[in-house]
Amino acid sequence: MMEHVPLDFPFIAAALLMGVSLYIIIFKKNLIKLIMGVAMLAAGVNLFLVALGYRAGGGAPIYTGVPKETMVMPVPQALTLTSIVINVAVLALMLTMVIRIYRHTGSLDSEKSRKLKG
Amino acid sequence: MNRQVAGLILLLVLVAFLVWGMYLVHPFGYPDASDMDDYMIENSQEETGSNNVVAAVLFDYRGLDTLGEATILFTAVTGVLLLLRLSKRKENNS
Amino acid sequence: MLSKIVRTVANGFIPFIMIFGLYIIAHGHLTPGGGFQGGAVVVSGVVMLLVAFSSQELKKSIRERVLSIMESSGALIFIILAFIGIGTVFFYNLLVGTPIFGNIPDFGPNLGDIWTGGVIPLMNFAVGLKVIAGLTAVVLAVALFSGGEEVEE
Amino acid sequence: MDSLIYHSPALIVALPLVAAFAIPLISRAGYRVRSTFSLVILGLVTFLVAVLAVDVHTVGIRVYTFGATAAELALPGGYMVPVRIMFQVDGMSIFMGIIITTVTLAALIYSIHFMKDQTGQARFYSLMMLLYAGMMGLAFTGDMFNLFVFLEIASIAGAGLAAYRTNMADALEGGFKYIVVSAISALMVLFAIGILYSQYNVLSIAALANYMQYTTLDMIALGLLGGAFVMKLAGVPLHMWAPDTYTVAPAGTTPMILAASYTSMYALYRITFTLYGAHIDSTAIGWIVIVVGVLSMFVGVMMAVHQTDIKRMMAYHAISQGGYMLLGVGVGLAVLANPVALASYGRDAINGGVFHIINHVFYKALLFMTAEAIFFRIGTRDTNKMGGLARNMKWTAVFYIIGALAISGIPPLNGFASKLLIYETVLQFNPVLAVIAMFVSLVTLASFAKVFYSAFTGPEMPAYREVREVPKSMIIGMAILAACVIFFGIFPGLIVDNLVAPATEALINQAPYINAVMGAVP
Repeated sequence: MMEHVPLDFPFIAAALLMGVSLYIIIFKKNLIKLIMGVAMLAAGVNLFLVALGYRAGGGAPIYTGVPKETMVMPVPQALTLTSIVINVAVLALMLTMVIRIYRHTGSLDSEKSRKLKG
Repeated sequence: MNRQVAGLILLLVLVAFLVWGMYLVHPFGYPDASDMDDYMIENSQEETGSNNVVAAVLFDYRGLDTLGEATILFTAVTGVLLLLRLSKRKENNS
Repeated sequence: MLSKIVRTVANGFIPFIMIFGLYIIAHGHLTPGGGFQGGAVVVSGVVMLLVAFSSQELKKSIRERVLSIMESSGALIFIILAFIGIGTVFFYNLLVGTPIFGNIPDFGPNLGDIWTGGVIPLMNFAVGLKVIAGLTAVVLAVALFSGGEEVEE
Repeated sequence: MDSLIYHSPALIVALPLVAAFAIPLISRAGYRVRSTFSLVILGLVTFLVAVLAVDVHTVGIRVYTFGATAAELALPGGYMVPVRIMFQVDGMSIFMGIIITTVTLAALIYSIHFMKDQTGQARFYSLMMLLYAGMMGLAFTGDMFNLFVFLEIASIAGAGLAAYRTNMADALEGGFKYIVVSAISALMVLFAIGILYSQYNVLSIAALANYMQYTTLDMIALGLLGGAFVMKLAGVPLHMWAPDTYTVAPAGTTPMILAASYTSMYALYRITFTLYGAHIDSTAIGWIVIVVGVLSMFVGVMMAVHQTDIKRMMAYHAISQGGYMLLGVGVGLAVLANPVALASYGRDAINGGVFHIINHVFYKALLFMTAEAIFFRIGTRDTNKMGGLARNMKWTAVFYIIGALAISGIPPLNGFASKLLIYETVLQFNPVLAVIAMFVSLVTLASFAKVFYSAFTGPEMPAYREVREVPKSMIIGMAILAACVIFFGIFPGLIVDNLVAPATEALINQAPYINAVMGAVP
């Protein structure tokens, strides 16, 4: 407990991912880049979630070969799985809409179409 | 220009929140509490017969979440196919 | 459509990808994996076919109607499996202790027995069916649409 | 019957899901079978909601633990924390359930004729059922992560429906905006859930509330959750998606997306009152809610006045009316820690804010439906191009008048009842706020009167001489809502005592919600 560094690597990585994705979401005008920003935000949150459940020296929570004393927490893994699938679904729908928008306006720039500002 | 400044302020506030939150979260590998997870590790074999505790959590303890997840996938597929549908027969009022 | 080498290799690999995906689905309650992951593996095989062959060609062998039925029935099987426990409570794992996937494993670390888990393996199959059909439909629809065609209702 | 009530929380969410999954299969049998099937399932669910409402109001909070050996068994075998997902239905949840179910029923009936000649009907109905199931799950769930899941179901289904008219670029953009906003806010919620989980290792709202210590991390989580839900309910600094999305959503789905926004408002209240409850500095949080409310009221109505697109105008009014709800509840929240003020006007302020949700959803749904009825017949939403429609669309004009008078707070319609409650109580709290609220109401009346004159009265436009009244099912859908609007306006006391007061009690008093799960365990 004492020897831990105040910020640990997985949390730093999650914060970096989320910070970069927030930058993308706020400043980038290209719709595909916006979607990439959302995907990265999701990746950051998922990394954060799954890192919460780690116990030092633990293994996968599966009884086929691992004793229960050294298992990491299973719930964050289940939550992350759910969240990953949810994000796949969201991204699929977003990309479909962008394809359709591109067919209509011929542009991926959110500034060009009047309503997509903000 | 105004938008850029507002965006920058928003970004800085959010990132400050983020870093602050990450600083306060428990150290990596040493969770504060694990009552719920310990229960699942202890009892998953007995209650669900599944060796894989994550599978037991997904389909038994938190089965409704997985149903919701499957539903979301179904929703997204339905939405995608709805949006890419044949639009030859245009809406009658456009 | 890519070159003949790519097509031949893709054809050769497809059975292995499918079997690996189905293995992941079937062993969801014993090893890492499950319906979603296995389904995604199978669909990755479909995507490989899509890259190797053209979407029009793939459309001939995969009927959209069949995909729609598969997806709906996968989702329905899942929710019906949740419903069978309603004698007790919705989502109750009724099959533990019965002959169908009902064996109770040895407590503690063990080698694993496929006939365990109650409704969990069945739900994994239902979800796998749903994911395979759903993601294939999405991938195919987007490919066809970007190829200039629109999807039938 | 007992076992029906016992399982009703699960069935209310599961049956629409079954319907949604089955509709693509059933649709092969044709248009009539599909409509009947959807209506039958929704009728069944409406019955279950009614039964459950009676049960919750007489017996009290109902807990349904999924997968346990008994539904009330939230704590497995005397263990100290809840492990499984549970639904907790209290006065506030069932209040939202009644709103959502009524609006969905009206919207479904309305859509039957509206959709008759459209493409992609099977998937449209499927998404409607999914949106309904998502909202109901959001209202009933007692688990944070489950709340996130249902939030996403409602968002994705809503976005798919909003973008339904794929031949119009506007529609796609509205849908895209909605899904981006939803995705970002849902990820914020997920991050907050992670923070809460990291500290207490539980996900049940009741258990979290029980262990809540209000550390700095909890404050960050509250900020994230609050920001996310304000974004989803279109509170003013984060409202930019709402006009676009409401404007383009087809037919009966605009009211449903509107209801989805207020389900997010419910989630916001559930978080602030039940999850954080006694721990937060309620005066400060209350003032934040009040400021967001007043801003929404003012900015919304100011933006609405000069709109020429009828649905866009209504969408801005929806933002403005959302401000009233936040104002009422915010005043109640600000005096939550002060028992004297709470008893004298705080409780009534929350009553007003909560009552305004049901009133607003009903009359705004009615207004959106009349706007869609006009669009259905003449193919434009531009008020400048309309004129003399009252001659040929009498029912639509009548329903529009009812809705417009209700939203402007004219007695004896329901908008007056809840607005009066809000004015009276806010006046005691801070007179300036009450004056702003009344001013906004006046502007609302002016704006709707303007549209009425330009659209329905005036000389008959030659182009619209052949316009006919909308089909019967659309009139029935609107009539259901209009009847509710009038009924709630004539008997506000009945509604407040029987529906709103239990909801307010459930918000103010978090102990029953926690005890229903944690029981005797301290």
